[in-house]
Amino acid sequence: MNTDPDTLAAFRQEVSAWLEDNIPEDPGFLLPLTFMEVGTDEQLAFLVAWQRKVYEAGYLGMSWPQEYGGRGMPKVYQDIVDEELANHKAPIIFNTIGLGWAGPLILEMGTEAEKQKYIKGILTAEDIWCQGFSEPDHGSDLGNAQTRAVRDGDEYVINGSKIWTTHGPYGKYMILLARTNPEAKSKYAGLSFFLSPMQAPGITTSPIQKITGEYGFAQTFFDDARIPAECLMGEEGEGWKLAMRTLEYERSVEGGQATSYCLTSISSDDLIETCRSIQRDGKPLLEDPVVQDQLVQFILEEKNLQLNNTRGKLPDLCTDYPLSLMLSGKLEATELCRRMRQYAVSLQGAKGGLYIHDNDALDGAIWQHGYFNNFSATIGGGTSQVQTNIIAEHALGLPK
Amino acid sequence: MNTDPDTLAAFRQEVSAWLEDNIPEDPGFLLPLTFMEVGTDEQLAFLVAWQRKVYEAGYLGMSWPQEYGGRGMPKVYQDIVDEELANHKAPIIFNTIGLGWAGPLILEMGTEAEKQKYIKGILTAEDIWCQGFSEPDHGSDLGNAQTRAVRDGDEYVINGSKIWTTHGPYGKYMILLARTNPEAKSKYAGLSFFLSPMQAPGITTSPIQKITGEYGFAQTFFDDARIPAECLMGEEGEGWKLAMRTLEYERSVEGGQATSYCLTSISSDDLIETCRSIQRDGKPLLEDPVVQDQLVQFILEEKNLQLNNTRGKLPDLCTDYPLSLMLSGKLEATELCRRMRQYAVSLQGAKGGLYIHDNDALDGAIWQHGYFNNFSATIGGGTSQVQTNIIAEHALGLPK
Amino acid sequence: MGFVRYEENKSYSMRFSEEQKMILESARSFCQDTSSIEQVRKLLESAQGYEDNVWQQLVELGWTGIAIAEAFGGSELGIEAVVPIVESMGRNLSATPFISCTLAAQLLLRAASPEQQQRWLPKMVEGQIATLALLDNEDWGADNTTHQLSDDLVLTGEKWFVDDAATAELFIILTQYQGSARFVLVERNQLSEGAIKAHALIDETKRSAKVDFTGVTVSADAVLAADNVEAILADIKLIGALLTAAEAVGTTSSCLNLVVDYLNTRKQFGKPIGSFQALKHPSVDILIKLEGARSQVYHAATLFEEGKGEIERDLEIACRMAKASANDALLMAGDRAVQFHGGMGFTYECDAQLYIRRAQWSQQQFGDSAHHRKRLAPLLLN
Amino acid sequence: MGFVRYEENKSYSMRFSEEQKMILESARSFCQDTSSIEQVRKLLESAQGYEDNVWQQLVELGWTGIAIAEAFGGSELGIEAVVPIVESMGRNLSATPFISCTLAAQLLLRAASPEQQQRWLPKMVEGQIATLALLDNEDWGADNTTHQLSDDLVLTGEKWFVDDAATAELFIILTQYQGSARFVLVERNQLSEGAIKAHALIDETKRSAKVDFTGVTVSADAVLAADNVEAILADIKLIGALLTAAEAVGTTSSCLNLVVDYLNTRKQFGKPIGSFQALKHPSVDILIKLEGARSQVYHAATLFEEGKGEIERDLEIACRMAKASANDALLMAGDRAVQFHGGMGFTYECDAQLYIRRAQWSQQQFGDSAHHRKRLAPLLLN
Repeated sequence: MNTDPDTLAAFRQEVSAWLEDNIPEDPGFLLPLTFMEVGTDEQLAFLVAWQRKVYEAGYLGMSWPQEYGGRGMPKVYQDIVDEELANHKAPIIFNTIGLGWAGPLILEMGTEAEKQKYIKGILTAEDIWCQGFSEPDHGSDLGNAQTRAVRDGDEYVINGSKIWTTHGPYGKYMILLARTNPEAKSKYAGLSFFLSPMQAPGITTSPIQKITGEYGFAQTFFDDARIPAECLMGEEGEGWKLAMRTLEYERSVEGGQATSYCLTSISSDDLIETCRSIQRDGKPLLEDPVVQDQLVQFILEEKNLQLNNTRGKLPDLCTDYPLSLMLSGKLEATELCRRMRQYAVSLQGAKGGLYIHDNDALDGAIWQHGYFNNFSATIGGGTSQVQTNIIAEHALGLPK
Repeated sequence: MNTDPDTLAAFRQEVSAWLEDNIPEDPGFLLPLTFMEVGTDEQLAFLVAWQRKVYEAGYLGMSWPQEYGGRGMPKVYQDIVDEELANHKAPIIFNTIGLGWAGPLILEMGTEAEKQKYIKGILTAEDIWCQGFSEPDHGSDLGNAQTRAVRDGDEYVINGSKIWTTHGPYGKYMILLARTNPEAKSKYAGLSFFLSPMQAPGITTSPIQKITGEYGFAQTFFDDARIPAECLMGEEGEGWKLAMRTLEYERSVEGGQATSYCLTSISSDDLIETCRSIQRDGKPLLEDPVVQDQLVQFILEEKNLQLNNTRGKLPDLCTDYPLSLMLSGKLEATELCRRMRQYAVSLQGAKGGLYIHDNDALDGAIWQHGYFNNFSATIGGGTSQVQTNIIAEHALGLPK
Repeated sequence: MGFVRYEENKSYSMRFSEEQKMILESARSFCQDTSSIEQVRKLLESAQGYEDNVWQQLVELGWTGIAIAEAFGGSELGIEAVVPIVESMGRNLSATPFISCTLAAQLLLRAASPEQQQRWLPKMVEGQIATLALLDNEDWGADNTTHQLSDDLVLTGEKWFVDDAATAELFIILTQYQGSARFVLVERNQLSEGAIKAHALIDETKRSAKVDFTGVTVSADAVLAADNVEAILADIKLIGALLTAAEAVGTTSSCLNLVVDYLNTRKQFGKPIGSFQALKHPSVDILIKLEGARSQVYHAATLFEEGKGEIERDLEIACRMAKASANDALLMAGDRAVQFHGGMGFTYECDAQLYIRRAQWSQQQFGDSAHHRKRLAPLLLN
Repeated sequence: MGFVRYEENKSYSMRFSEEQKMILESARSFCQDTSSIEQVRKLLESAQGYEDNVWQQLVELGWTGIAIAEAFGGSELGIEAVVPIVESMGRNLSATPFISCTLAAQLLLRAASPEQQQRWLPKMVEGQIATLALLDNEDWGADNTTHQLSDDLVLTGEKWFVDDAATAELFIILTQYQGSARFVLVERNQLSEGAIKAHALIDETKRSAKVDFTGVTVSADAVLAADNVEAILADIKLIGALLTAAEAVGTTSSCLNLVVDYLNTRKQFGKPIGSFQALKHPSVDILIKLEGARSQVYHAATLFEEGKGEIERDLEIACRMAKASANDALLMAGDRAVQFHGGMGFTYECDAQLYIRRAQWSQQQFGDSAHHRKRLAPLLLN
């Protein structure tokens, strides 16, 4: 497939035109900024329809093989789509656990049967996926997962509980990490990986109310739940390996994701606009030199991140600490976001005290809401404090 | 002695007038801002003369007993003198180890003979004192001191080494912590406390060049050094107790110090003046709103400290964390100083690159010099990191 | 080596009388009894945000009259006596219209004629709820109002952030009358149907509303006597800043306790997480900010007592520093409380959410930190 | 849960050619060989601050001509080829007049007539040392100069912070001539006795001087041809900022290595101190600042290549961001290096002092961080 600049430019034009015609109108309720924020049925219905529309237009899973529902095109096409989705501030493509984690894993490590069974439903949003890694008592310590899976004839019997199950109540399948052998020589070797149905008997979910007041996560309970034995992916004992591979898709931009567009970014551009619209001492806040100084610093840090991303692809410029850019991206991005959002709330004058259901709230209280939601990013997937340890130990070589 | 407000006000007047007449002129060489910075003979001679002059005027050791050379007056008189010394930015009273640590300890815990022998010389600056607590390999861990003192007839034989000996090369006496019993049941119980001469055979000092390029500290070596047995203060094994009591004088403003005026403070007032005198973009830097914002923040933090000091005397307002104000004062003050000084260097435009021997340096490069010297305060007496642990564990009750 | 001494030649007065101590102890136990965390959560969804019987008890303790002259039935103490009460309320996230009523009373004491005072203050001592309606929009830095009182005494315009409007009987409105700023009184029964629209606040323990006064006709004696409205307004904003700061100091303290308890309880990697310096040292930072803010608050309270209500330069500095310090302390405490609770911290069920929400609300009452630093600059740097 | 993606629709170009890679490798090994820490310390008290034979080797490597046109004997590469050299020098605290000479050459390339270029640039390629004399005082923000060239071509005034003046043969001076700014050339032998007074710099590896040009008469062809002096000056200051940033990035990196080595070696309380998060986490902060600054520097270098020397808005932004980032990285690294070495860190003997001193010097070359943020504001916010 052609990837010369002119062809790509024409393709970008085409996508942009399609988006202008097809991005849905404001539905009148709060749209999730990230896939983790889907908390109501109306949000879900809206996002399912939107994902399907994008898929049917040919703009999703573009680099996935045609025989399973993809388009078999070079990845650069999907990158262009993702960039244009961002440029147009399109609604998110929400089925992220499927598109970004389960899908790439199945395509890379799965059997032919698994590919046939699962891939297309991920793309069409017919099958919503959720993730079952974390457990209530072992937040930062995945290897210690205690949910048990015991083989019983053609089934596994599952007992235990998983937490932070995004899309739990809507999920058709779960990528599930469970312990098949408590006596294994290492705790890691006792883990297995399942592509588990969510509708099996004995599986229930209980929604978790978030700090924002909304829903979007669940706790999943397994109470003698029985799932078919063929749900085991790979062999027993390979769970840790498969889970780690999955997390690599999460951490890297360069995985096999069907799309990497899973959030509507709020960036320093929006912060600038916010400062233009707020009055303080009778003038737009953007004219305040102290505010300007802080905004410039945020823009600079944001640009650092973007440039680090580019530099990470030039190994000759990464010889000092070869792992540092790869390991520090999540920490920097999520912490910068947190600081920017907290700052944006502080700028709003009395309106900073308003919240999402107030019509007078600035931009629908996007900053307040975004600040709170952002904790899922500085806590989930390894807290910022744990991330910093990892960077210290693996990039700098400091002792544990 | 009268302490009614009118009497005290009149006394303050008198002191102020005396200082105006008697503060020496700028000697043309850099004067130490703290007692730890005395590094040349000319500085020493200047400061000895100044201390003696203050003593002879009756303004030093005012609350110490008359029979040993003090004035036997209420402490408030010394407080007034100290405040006026600060107001007049007088040269420091430099013999701090004697005036602030050894003196109060001897007056509180010493024998009559020790009081007779040592107190007056401390006040007159005839006897310069130094401190021998820290050792090269146990910076933050005093209890682990390894310098040995072995009783041999009427003498103790000392072997080992002490570091960060302020005034080491000029010292007549040292307060020395040494191990008399390596087999004691706890490491603390094996320590003893000596009022040791510095001129004994086998004691040598080697000056340490500081980060500033100057001298002021020494390493002290004991090589079969012999000191009279009566130099032992208290009993063998009481060293830890006496050392801890000494450190309390250091940490508290309320000790029995002959003066608490031991440094010329550089405060936010000076920082404001500096900003007034620097040009940036053709205008005084003090007019820059971003600079103003930062200066206000520094002034606020400085005031926090001062107010904390006042509040620390009102136990009804310290019920939440009774130890926190006492434990956190050093950390806050020294870290605020560091940040203020570093900031002041950054403000100077190209002049920030000049150093103390350059006639064009701003205020004799007091900020550059002060910034570097300030590390002795954030490192010495327990690094800021160790101080923070102490506060966390003792004021907040967090685990070790 | 190692100690640094700050010059102590300036006056940094702080006192705490036996009377204040008794008030503080009484307020702490009252708030503990009436505002447990379960009670706070129960009130989150209620319309008025507090319970009438708690307010009644508070009235009986004499606190609604504590800073009102004896002539009107009060105890004739000053703001220095209000501070320990508000701090205690903050500590327990106790929600009552106490701050609104205190500010309204302080305004009447400064701006109303003796007759106007005699008409309203005794009722307020007895617990009638009054509140201020100052803002036209989000800009508490603006020095004018678009609200109008016509020559024939009809009001036009809405006010934002009218705290406790849902139960207020008396509204004191900042308006423009014949070309200059004035305060005017409106009673609840003068409002038209639907005039009060509750704000959806980020802090669910607090209540505030947008109130439309358009069309209300007032009588001449509803216009407050004072014509030095800007000066009085400036005073009231400083008192408001101080009381919010005092409240925030109390809140920060209980937020820090929540964090410390969790760090001592929760284990990861086989240790209580409080043993990790990455959590321990920021907790100390919160403590240090809290202690500084608390000192500023009680220093300002002391200056109120010394000045007998007059607000001079030193007191203005103290109020602004108190508010800036308290904002920063509570913002950090709320933010870290969520983060340090890990996954739990992200849930509504975890109490950390109450604190981070309060922090966002609190910083915006009577000015955020940047605002106060900006106002402090000319006071400190010239 | 957990990943955040930034929009990537804008161009953030960065390239690193085989040629640049070779230059970087060559520069790194040259600086390692010629500027060990022992060598650096040996030079601290020397008058000229570098060794002639090292400079000679550097000339032989062709670096003095690397960004000079082939017509004058150079390699006709751009600033993008200078950056890896300067970064390597920073890494080893290598002190030579390389930056001074590079900036002087860039100025001549922009401001001198072909004849003037032909006269000077070939000599500079061969290693003759030239330097700039721009500042009248500490204020690099000022947009005018008090230095004067009279109608009869006599200079009046001194210049501050003339780097490497001790060995410079050629000085390029910013002056006022007939009411507008001009650059004028002065040769060393024109200076009067004692005209050069060395500054006592905080960074003892660097050399700079106050130079008094008063009374020097110049010939007409010593006045540089260009009359768009402000524009050229702005360009040169941006190049200066970028080169100082590149140098600071190298220095930060070796400072961080010093810290990491110590944290891995030094034990307290029975553990390597690097296992304490209170030291470990700030080390990561330094790393993150360093990585950001490094990206900014190589992005700016790439834009130089793309623009073929033209400095447009994007490149101005890149240079300023590079300098602001590099300042902050090195300042933090130097400060923490001293602190984390504990008592040792307070000694002159510990290498941390070299870095904290360099940090103070470096931030003030061509603008501190606050200065660049102030200049960035109108570029980014309008």
